[in-house]
Amino acid sequence: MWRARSAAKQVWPRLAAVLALVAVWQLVYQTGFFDHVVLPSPLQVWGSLRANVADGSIPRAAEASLIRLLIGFAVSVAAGTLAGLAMVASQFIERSFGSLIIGLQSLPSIAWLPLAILWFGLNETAVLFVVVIGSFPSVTLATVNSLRQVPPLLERAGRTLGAKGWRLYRTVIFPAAVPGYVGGLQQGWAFAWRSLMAGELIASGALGLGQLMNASRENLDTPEVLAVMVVIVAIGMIVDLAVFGAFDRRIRTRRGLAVAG
Amino acid sequence: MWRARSAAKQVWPRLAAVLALVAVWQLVYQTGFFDHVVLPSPLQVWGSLRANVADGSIPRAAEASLIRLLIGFAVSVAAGTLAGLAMVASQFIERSFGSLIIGLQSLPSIAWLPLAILWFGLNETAVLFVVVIGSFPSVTLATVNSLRQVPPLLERAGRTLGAKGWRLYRTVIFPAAVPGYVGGLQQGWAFAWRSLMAGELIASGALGLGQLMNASRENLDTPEVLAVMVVIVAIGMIVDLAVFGAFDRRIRTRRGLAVAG
Amino acid sequence: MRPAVTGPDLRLEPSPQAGTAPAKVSLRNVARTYRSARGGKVSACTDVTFDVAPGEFVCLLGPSGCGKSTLLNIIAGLDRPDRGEVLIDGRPVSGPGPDRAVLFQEPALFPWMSVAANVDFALGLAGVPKTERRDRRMFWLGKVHLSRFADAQPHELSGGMRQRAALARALACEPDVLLADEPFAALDAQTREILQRELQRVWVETGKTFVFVTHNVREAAFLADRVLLMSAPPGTLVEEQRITAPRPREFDDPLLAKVVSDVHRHLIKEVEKVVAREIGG
Amino acid sequence: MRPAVTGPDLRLEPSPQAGTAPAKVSLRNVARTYRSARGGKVSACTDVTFDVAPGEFVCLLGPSGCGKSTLLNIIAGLDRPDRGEVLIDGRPVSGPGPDRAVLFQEPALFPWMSVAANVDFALGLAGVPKTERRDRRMFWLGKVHLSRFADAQPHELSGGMRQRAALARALACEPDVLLADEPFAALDAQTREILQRELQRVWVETGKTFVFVTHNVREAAFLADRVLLMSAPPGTLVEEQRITAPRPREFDDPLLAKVVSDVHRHLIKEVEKVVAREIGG
Amino acid sequence: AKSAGSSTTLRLGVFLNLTHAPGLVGIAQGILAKDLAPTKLKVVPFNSGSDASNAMLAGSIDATYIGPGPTVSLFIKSGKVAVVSGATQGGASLVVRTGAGISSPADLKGKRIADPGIGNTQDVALRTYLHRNGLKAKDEGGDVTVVPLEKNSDSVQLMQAKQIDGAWLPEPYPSLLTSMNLATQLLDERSLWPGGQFVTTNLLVSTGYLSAHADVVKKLVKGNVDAIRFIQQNSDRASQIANTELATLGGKSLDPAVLSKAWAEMTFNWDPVASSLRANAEHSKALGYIDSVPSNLLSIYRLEDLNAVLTSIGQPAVQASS
Ligand SMILES: Nc1ncnc2c1ncn2[C@@H]1O[C@H](COP(=O)(O)OP(=O)(O)OP(=O)(O)O)[C@@H](O)[C@H]1O
Ligand SMILES: Nc1ncnc2c1ncn2[C@@H]1O[C@H](COP(=O)(O)OP(=O)(O)OP(=O)(O)O)[C@@H](O)[C@H]1O
Ligand SMILES: [Mg+2]
Ligand SMILES: [Mg+2]
Repeated sequence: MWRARSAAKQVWPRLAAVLALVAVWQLVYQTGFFDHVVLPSPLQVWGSLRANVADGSIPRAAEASLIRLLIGFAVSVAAGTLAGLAMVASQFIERSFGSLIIGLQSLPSIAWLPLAILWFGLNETAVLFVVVIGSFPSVTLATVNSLRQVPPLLERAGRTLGAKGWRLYRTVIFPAAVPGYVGGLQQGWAFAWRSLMAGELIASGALGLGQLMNASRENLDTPEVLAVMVVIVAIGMIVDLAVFGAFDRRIRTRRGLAVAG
Repeated sequence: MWRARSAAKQVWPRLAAVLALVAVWQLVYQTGFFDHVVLPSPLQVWGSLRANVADGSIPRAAEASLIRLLIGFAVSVAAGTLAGLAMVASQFIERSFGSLIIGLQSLPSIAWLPLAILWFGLNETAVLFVVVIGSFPSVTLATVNSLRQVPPLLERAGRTLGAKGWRLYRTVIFPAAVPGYVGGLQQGWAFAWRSLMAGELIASGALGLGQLMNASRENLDTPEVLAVMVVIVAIGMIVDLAVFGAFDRRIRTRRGLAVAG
Repeated sequence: MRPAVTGPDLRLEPSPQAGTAPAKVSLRNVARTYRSARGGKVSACTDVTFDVAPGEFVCLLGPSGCGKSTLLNIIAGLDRPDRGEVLIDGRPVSGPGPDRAVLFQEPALFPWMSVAANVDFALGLAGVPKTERRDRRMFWLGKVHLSRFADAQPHELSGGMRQRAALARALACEPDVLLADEPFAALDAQTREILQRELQRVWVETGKTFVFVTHNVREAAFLADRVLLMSAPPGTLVEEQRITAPRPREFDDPLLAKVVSDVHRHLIKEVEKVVAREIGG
Repeated sequence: MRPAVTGPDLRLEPSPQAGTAPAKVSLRNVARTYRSARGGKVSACTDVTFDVAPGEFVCLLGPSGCGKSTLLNIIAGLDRPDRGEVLIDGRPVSGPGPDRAVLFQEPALFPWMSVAANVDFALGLAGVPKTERRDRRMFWLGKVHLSRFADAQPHELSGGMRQRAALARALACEPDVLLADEPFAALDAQTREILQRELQRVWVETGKTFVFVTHNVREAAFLADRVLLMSAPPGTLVEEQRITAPRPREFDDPLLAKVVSDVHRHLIKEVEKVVAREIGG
Repeated sequence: AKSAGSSTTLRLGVFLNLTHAPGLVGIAQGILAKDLAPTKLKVVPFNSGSDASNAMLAGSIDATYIGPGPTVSLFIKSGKVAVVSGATQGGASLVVRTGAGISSPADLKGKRIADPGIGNTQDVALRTYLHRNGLKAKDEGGDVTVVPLEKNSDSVQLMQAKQIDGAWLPEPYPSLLTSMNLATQLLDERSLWPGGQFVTTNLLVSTGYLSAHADVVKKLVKGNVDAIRFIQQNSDRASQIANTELATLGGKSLDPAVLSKAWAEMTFNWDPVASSLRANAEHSKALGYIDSVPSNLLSIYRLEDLNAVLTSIGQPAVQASS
């Protein structure tokens, strides 16, 4: 009962925001100020969404993209977290490769496409490479930042209790950093999404939302472009609500930190 | 004296990392495993870099991109910070629009290109729009996360001293959040860069590094593509070292937090 | 303004001033229950009723965990009672305000400001004009022996020095009501004594209202007009002790010795309840 | 293991045991200077030399800011002296270790673990087998009257409860050396007395070495074999007082009263120096 | 925002690619500016057909050089565009990797052939060609793998890495591939079309602009014809000029060898070869890329101005029908 009510409390403001957005969109559409080919009505987009869901193209694309995303993101989290730990553990690594990794972060995904093709060819691995290279620097940075926020007192307490090296990180510093880390992962997740959309263009044969959006765009099928955008935003919101948000709320409640969302 | 020595300490590990990377690259090049058209030698890239710097094309493009980046990022920081504050201040905003903003974050920049063209035409404003829409959600998220990390005790102390509303945020909560916030801005900066690279493709007349890279790529001038990548990474590293890094170190030293980098 | 001193007195009813002059701080059947992360409930304090007259110095004593900090937070307006109400000057508390300064159990200095800036910031919020701030700040930092550390950052101070800095910040604002949660706990006996005397002097000179949580019975006896003793958790008032010794007081005042031993006896009883519960459960 | 009790004794030299049995903890001309954020330098303590024999209970007293926490951190291996050296069992300290438990001035509980998990975690690091941990934990949480809060998260505890939880965590590990920084400061007089007795009992039964910072002279007299008194900052040792009263001791032991007043007198002198400096500068 | 444009400035889109040479040369030589005077010319370079289409619909350009694919899309989606002239013909071919053992259409079986993307003009051509030779793409149930490219230039790396065996691409990529000795030409697309004619680049205007500023469009058409005539008369020089203009507008110049090769693959002519547009649309429909060929497709052509200009210089008129 309590769970259901709290879930409703979480969901309805989100619905309200979406409805407000749709209402504004409909109004703008009705002014006729923008050509209806480039700014279709919410209803047209809804129609395109339904059609694309019905014929299975959006579900198939979404599934393919999500699988890539999950694999790529998992690799990024593993690699980024390790890199972040290494950077915090050693000032030399931080200053040398750490800085390089941060420099890499500014490179757009398209810059990696040629290299990905070169190294892996036109296949899934190349797409995953683009996702990983696009999101692991962000995870690294998030890891470093969250580890640095750890109150020195907790680290000292852990060390005097006899934790050191890897164990100190695993049992004390890392858990202490978790609230900031989860927030940082959200950024990494966004980077992964965006890189995926670029990566899926490598082999546009690769079924996926990025490819679908690109094809619709070339085809000037704006309702379909927007339908794909809606799907991406919806997935983003659901993941935020059900994964990051839920996790974040749990951690914060347990530790007596400010809770919201 | 002390400053100079400390600057050297900051710089040389970075140089070491760069040199190590170049060495590996040269080795891979010499194996001849990849065709030299697709993987040129560091020397070729250096040559291309020098040529493009000498004829002014890289400096001009870098200048144009940096100006866009600074303007776009400034707008993003302002908008994102305000949005973040609003989300922390009101649970309703957090749950409604906040969640929407986070959903928007997963959208790739190319999804915004048609809308940008529609609203602003093929011009600078459209490019800036893409930069802002691509990076402000990240700033928002960073703001929210850093504000939530503020120890409740400091907020309570501020309130009992008589700070409330906007003043409480400005004088207490926000300064307390600054270390986490600066880390988050780094992510926003990376998002801004990447969006800019996509945005500059809107109007290929728009001089800039993104456009230069695209043109070089189309023309299969791999050394030039890599030269542009080198410039982007270098700018990223310099900004990290001189702006975020320096600021971060200053804050941390003042507050007695872990210092590194 | 000073409450009439009447002699040792033991009562659980609101003190008589409440009827004549309106009470400065007034708690009516205040109760607060926390919901714990595991889902259970913890009653921190229950049915607490007392008045503090304007200019009165009240010390709150009780075993650890009996809800003293909780009550202070409620008076400060940082927390709301589940039941009952808190009135300041007869008006319900709606939130914190600069009329009630709070000294927290941990020194809550702002780490991004120097000690001096911490004090200046508070003075600014209290509406003290810029030109006056420097003098006020120097005066109070001197009182807590931190003049030489005015420019230091909080993390560069020792535990006791931080507490003293927080004390200077609170006193410099000259609030109507000072709510203090064991402000001297981290201090050595001698520094503590010096600051206790200082606090007594401030109180006598300014006629402010003090609600002071302490664990030190001698401290309470030295400072207070009235000592309120709380029961084992969930805390409620079990004892009220009026102290009539004239001021300025001295620590070896024989009148105080009697109060100290009385309060001690009661406190033992309460702590024994906690122990009994531990052994029983 | 217990050092020979010889009678009141005042010396600044290392205690004689240092020559016979090797000292457990040994500080030689230790000095520590902090570089402040503004660029200046603050000397926290200077030229501190003392030995702690195995199984000895040493209390460290001194005015606020004289470097007590700094010294404790150095012995713990969390900080390095600028000059001088620290030996444990004759070997230089290279870092912190589970042989030396530390009770910090603020209770350093891990906020993501329940009270019980905090203790269990420490027991695990100390190598206590899983099967034993529950009993050990329940035993020690009982001693500090927190059995009913074993499953609570640290933020759900009051200030004093947190300190007690940290104490239980440290004692449960039965370290060779316990370094404690005012562990009882946040406790009410009665709970404090109970825990002091408990600590005395633990010490007598286990023969561990204790270095104990406190501001409470009576507490020091009650617990210590030896009281070390530090000067006004920058701190250095100025007084050493051996306490020979037999154990278990009682608070009203007349032998202790003499020690208390002696130490008090010295402490006043040191604090007065601080005050004089404030007024002078 | 929507606008009918102004008669003082014409905003003209051009793609930074050699196939848009009439535009590039017209701009570089000042021919367009001269013919348009007193109306000013504002050049808007773009990177992809869909960007130009969006800009057209959003009213931020009035006219543009553009390929047949986006031309048809724009017409089907909005109907508010008109082709007022052709510009370029030819310039697409199928090249196969040296050493891939492809010497006839039948050899394409089981091979991997790249094209610029699903539904693109060359994609339609490739698939239609496969059908004609009794083959099918894998996604249609056959056994030729069609590899859509993210960027046409990626074909070079892919061919180098032997990831593709052939590519059906517009210039300059076929020339680039052959001049690098990576590939040889298997088929010049011109050979598939009657008279070797198929359209590669059209000059498109928005109907809104056309009805509001018919006079300006007329001058634009004349400028286009003049530019094409300049190219026809000074082929070599024109190729250099177009190549230089690519760089001026923010693109990249081509290697001279590639330039001359690619240039020879194209024909510059004002005839928009309406028949090829129609055939292309029919092929798209056959492949299921569009639902139907609009019956009024040929109404996209508004060639009155072009024919008037042609008449005035004594050239034969062109027709939209047939
Ligand atoms: N991180 C630091 N940076 C600069 N100065 C410091 C730092 N930590 C401590 N100090 C200075 O060192 C001196 C001793 O500090 P320490 O914490 O050891 O004192 P203490 O004896 O424990 O005092 P207290 O009884 O108040 O806890 C103080 O003057 C303090 O200002
Ligand atoms: N946030 C919280 N969530 C759950 N329980 C809490 C919370 N804060 C306090 N409590 C509980 O309320 C009771 C009273 O706490 P409070 O801090 O008021 O005690 P106190 O009298 O100040 O004790 P101390 O002298 O140890 O500081 C304790 O039992 C504590 O466990
Ligand atoms: Mg408390
Ligand atoms: Mg200390």
